[in-house]
Amino acid sequence: MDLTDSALFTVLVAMLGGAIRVSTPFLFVAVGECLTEKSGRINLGLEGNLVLGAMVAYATSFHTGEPWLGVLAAGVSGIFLGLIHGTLCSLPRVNDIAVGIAMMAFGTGLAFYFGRPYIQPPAPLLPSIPLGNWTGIPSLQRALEINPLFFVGIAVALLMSWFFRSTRWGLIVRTTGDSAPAAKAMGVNVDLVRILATASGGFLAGVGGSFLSLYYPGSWNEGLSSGQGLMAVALVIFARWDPIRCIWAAFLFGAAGAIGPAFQAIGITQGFYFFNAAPYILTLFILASSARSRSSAREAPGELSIVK
Amino acid sequence: MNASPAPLAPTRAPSLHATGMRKVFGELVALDDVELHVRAGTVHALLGENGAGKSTLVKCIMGFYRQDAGTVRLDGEEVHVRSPKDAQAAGIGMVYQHFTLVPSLTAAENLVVARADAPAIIDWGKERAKLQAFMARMPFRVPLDVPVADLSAGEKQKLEILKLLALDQRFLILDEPTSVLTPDEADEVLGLLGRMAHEGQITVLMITHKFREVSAYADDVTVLRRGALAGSGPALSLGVERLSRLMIGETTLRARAERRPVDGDTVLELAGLFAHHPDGSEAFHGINLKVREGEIVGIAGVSGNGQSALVEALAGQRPLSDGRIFIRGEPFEPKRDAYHRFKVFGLPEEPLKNAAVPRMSVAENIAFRSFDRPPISGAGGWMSLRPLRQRAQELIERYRVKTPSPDTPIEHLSGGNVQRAILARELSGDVDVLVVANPCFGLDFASVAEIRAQIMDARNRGAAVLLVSEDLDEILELADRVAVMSEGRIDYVAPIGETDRTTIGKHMAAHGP
Amino acid sequence: MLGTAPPGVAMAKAKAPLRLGPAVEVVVIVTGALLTAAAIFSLFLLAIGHSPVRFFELVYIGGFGSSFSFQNTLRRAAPLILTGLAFAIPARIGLTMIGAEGALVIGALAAAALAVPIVTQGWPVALTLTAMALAAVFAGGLWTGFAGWLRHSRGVNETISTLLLAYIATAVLFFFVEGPLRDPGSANRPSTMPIGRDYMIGTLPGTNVHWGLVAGILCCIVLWLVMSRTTFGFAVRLSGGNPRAALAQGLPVGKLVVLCAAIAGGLAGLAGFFEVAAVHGQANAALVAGYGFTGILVAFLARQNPLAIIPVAILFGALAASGGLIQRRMGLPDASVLVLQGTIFVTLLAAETLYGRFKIFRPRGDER
Amino acid sequence: MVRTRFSRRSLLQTSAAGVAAAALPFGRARAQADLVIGAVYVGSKVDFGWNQAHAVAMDVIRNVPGVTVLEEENVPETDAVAQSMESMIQLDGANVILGTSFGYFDPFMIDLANRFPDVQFRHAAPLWDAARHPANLGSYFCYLNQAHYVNGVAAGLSSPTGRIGFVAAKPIPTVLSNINSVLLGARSVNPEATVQLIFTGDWSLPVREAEAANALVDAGCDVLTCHVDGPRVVIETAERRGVRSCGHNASQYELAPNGFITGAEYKWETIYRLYADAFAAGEALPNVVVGGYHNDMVQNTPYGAGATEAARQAADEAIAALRNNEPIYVGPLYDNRGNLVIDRPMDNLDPELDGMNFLLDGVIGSIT
Repeated sequence: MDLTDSALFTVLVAMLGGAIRVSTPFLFVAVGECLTEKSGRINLGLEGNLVLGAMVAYATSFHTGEPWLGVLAAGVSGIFLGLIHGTLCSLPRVNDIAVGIAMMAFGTGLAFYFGRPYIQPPAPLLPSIPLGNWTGIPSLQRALEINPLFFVGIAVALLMSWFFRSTRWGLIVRTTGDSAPAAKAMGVNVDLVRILATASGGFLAGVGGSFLSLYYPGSWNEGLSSGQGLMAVALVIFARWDPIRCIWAAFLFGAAGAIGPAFQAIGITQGFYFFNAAPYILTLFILASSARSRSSAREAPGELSIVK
Repeated sequence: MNASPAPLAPTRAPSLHATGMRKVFGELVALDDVELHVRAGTVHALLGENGAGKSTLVKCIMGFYRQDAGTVRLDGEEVHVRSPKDAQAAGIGMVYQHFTLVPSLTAAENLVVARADAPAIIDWGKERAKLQAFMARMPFRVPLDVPVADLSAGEKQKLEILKLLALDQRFLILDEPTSVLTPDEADEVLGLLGRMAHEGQITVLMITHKFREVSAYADDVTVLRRGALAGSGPALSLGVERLSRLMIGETTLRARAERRPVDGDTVLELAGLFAHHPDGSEAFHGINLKVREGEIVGIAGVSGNGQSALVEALAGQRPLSDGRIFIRGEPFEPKRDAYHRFKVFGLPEEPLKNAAVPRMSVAENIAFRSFDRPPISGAGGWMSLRPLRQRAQELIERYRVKTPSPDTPIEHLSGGNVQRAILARELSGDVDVLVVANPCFGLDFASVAEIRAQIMDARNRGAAVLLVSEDLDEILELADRVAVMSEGRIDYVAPIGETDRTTIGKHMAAHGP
Repeated sequence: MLGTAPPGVAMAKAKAPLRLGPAVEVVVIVTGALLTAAAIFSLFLLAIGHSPVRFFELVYIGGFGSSFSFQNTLRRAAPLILTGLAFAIPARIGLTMIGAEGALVIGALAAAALAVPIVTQGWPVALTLTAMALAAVFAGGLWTGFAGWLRHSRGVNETISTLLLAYIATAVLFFFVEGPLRDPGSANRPSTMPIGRDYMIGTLPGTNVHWGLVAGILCCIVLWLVMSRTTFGFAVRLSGGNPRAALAQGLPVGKLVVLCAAIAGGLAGLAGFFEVAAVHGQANAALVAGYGFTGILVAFLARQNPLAIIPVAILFGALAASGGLIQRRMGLPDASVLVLQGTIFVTLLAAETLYGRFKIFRPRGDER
Repeated sequence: MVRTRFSRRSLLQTSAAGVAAAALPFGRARAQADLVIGAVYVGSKVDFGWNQAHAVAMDVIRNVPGVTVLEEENVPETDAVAQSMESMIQLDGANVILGTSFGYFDPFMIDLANRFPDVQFRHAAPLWDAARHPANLGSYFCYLNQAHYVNGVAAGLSSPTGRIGFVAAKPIPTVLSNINSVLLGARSVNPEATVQLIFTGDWSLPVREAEAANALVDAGCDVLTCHVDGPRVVIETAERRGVRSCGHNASQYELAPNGFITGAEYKWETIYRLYADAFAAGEALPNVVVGGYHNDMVQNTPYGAGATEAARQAADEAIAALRNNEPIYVGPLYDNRGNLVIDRPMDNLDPELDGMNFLLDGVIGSIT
């Protein structure tokens, strides 16, 4: 089959596979941050949740032999960090951006400290579902070997989109994020809503971390994240606070991240530093060419400090 | 706690009786033994100047504050309202001056989220049908699927009222409801609410400081002054004279400046101005207007018809998409040098939001015009703080700005004093062109009179004044000519002597929905 | 006076001119927060079976305990002062720029790249260093100035754009030092040509601290003066405090935004210059050391005040300086210092809420 | 207390022994009698890679009587390393300093060696040059490419297709030498063998390493090996994808029960022991200690299930040959652009090879 041999095909399959494999942690963090930001808070510290979640998940899986328990534990560790962030930022005059950066140091510090014994030993990892067998093309089969968390992530994003539109709590979160006085007038406890939103966002970011350590790349070490949590927070602005668009943003970022290795694999090797930086360059380019659109300003939650 | 905190909401118009209401903030007695008796099925006006305690009283009733003493009875039964939620449960709802609608939510979403009993999961098909049925019963309606940010101010006001009615609130508190409505809209809304009240469906408590509204719509009136009850009774029995004395007491106001006849040349000319909103829609369209030396031209209109965009364009806060501004025949661009050269000054509405930096000191705020000129600024942009402070001290005294010190952040000052500080900054020198927007919004009676007198002073000293105001009374009082702005256009300009409230009102609503 | 004031005025009565109270307040609150952080971290240490007393003794010894330790602290503080300023200055006009790291890297690369030809031509030292510094400041300024321009003209959020630019800057650096600008002699550590010992900036006489510290402190003082005593600083504070009011005053807010962004980049670029001219002598991957990101925290803890950045950076320097000693003497991993840092930052930031809460710090008559 | 010490010694005082003796429990007398080795690592001591290999070797000599081991991890190749090393000398009385990261050497260790002539400095890369560098500085290095050559031999005979995939961090000589050695090893048993190369761009980017490993398998490689800080991701990805793998740095035998062939491992222990022995004997530490198979400084991991019988035999023979100093690079050799790069047999420790900047014909990839 000629098609499968072509270089373009190889790159496209790699990008598809990359989008699926690499996007999941971005997706979880971005959707979690989307929830937090919709409530009017920004938590720049989700990198800490991601790293701590990765470590806790791996350690839990190592000790219990049950990777899904690890995923849960990662989420709980994320709630822990989220609660600290949410509670502190409810105090008057405490800046959420700064606390986020401090929490990043705190979370990664805890993860590195307690994670030392788990760098070497193997732990049971999450299974994947082979969905590409029908294609008969090995590379496609490989790309379509998908971890359930990927679908969970998409489901969470869809669910959150529905949650924002069609549930009372969703509307309350949006109200809190858009106009705290309006929320207060309704008798909503604004701080409580934000604390819960930050804790839930922290949960999702922790789960995103578990994907890194328990599936892809599937081990724990201190360099595991390389800033993915921070980048995912930025992607929420890129996705203009819409969970569905978070899916596309995460896909785009994952796919762009696969360009570097894929190009080298087909023999295009010069300038690999710039291929490797493709996700950042591409995101900046899209932002610069689209930010002044009609919708971007309005979609920002009115209470968000970073866009005021 | 013998009274139930949240009795079931009454199904018919309730009466409300607050007695012995007292509230103290630190050293300030905001409410002192105030009594308010609102009869069931009536429209009751709560009158008083700013700072008289109206909003404190209402906030106690609504559960934002706990009164230090006093009881509130609804239909004769004591209620303990600890939060707005309790108030809602008791059937008391309020329309605030600053809207409490959520801008990014649609009207339908706003109506649903406001309900305490909103279902956890919202079946939009069912909810929309219910809302449409409800709308059909209501005297006015608003589009349901548009984000509130896109609604006009009048629509927002209506939506606020609809929200309360949808919640089955039978006791409605309206805070200055007509400030954003055309006279016709005001008539429509208040008329309909009055009818519903008289049918026994609702009871309305309306906060206002406009006598016209009291006599036109209210059955009863209660007047507060300096936190105490000044008087109350049926509206018909209290004339404007009496009300005014009750409201402002025996304070003598500064006399109005003499009005010199207008005979100067054209100073400010707006020639074919166009501008757009960030979303691409048109903000105003082909504005042509001339203002002569020593003349006040008032621009009347309901909020949201392009006036604030026009003020923004003149203040350099919004780019023009077409047209030119001329001052004494020379093209003018809203840049710092041009402001200085042409002696253009401005008094925007809500000065703390538009003309001051809250965290900077009073002295610094007063120096906004002069900080980059001698004597404050020297070589290389080095600022001498001594002349800055001296000048501030001088102006603080001259304009009677009450501040603990020139170094106090301006955000700690009251609204009237912020406005006075801004007046001091903008009006203390030679003024050729003055752009004023809703200068008295939210200020107390004495400040209002003083600020209007200052504007008049500037006019009499030869300034060309463009006054944009949503308060028609203000324009009728100050302007030499009036222009009406509606849907971004000015189609009607007339000397003040040749027009009247009705004609202006008609033009305000000319393109209205 | 109070009695005659109308009610509205009485409520607004606020701070009197006396400023002694607030100064004491800062000291008390910061000290309290540091003690609280120490207490929280002590619990952590006890939980993992280590002595808190020993730990903090070592922090003292490693950070301040001797002339060497203090110099160690100062050296580590030096780059943080400049990157802290690089966050604080644009913050005054309302920008949240988290990408000083990128400007530092680009500035350093520019300085090193420029140095290669002019050093080989034998320019005088002073001239070479000046040219390098200018190149670094200019390149760094352009780099984040671009983010400011994107914000001003395209409405691109500067937080995300500076973060993206930081990653891109790293790619640019790697590309140049491993490609076109690579010194063939820099075998396993691809670098630009070393500028040579003669061209490197020395240390302060009699100490081991390079001149970058002095430059940083000077920048703090100068920028503090600029922000508080010049028309430019006044315009920036006006624009940052209320952009609408600034526009109504005819100030070129957009230009000021771009300029502040560029100044931030220039400061970070200057930090990059010192990394090249005083530390590495060349540009290579080691420039990506996280100074830019640490600077954000420095600026926040200093409440964006240029002068306060100096002691805060020194505190950071001391923690970093003592980290090694703690590893060696207590056998604690490096991560424990990270946990301590996180605890301190979080506690100090949370303590912001205490300002204005205690009557004792308020001037007489202010009984809010 | 602090003040008096500062005023007496002042910031000018930087003499090593003086401060150490004044400040600390490590007495001077003891420091002279004993060997106090300070080792500085660029990453975590438990990174399952380069740093761990050093730390494990340090643990072996830690128990030698009279030897004290000081360690510091996560020390970046910036001014921080100079500070950490000086702190070990000043505060803890270290008399031998080992710098284990390439970028520590120039300028940091050179400067320190000049400032502290009584302290011995040794650096883990073949960079020291008697003519240019201080006499108390030196180099040590294990030529791991020899073990990678053995990897290549075993891979060449274990791979059905002869296509070997290599995930590399950066195009620097040490890495290039490992890549070329794998190729030469494979070609020695299969003249058609190729090595396909992907650079990730940095030492630790686990996600991109996994992407690169997958891309190589997708491109048809059936043996993967790597040179990144932590090889675990590549080896595990290979195992999951059902292809074979060769390790790097440390033993990854257990990570790939089905596909593991063999791996290249350092034996730093040999060198550190040698230092300890020399010190105990009162001899001067040698300035340069380098080696490979012939002097027991590298080894290959025991064969795993992925190694065929033929591969094991050939690899054993290759090891025997290397112990005999038989050369790996035997000219004429051409790079993958067709240039003649080696025209004669080169000694395995020939310094010329230390500056390698080419990829041999048969490697699919580019260094820029």
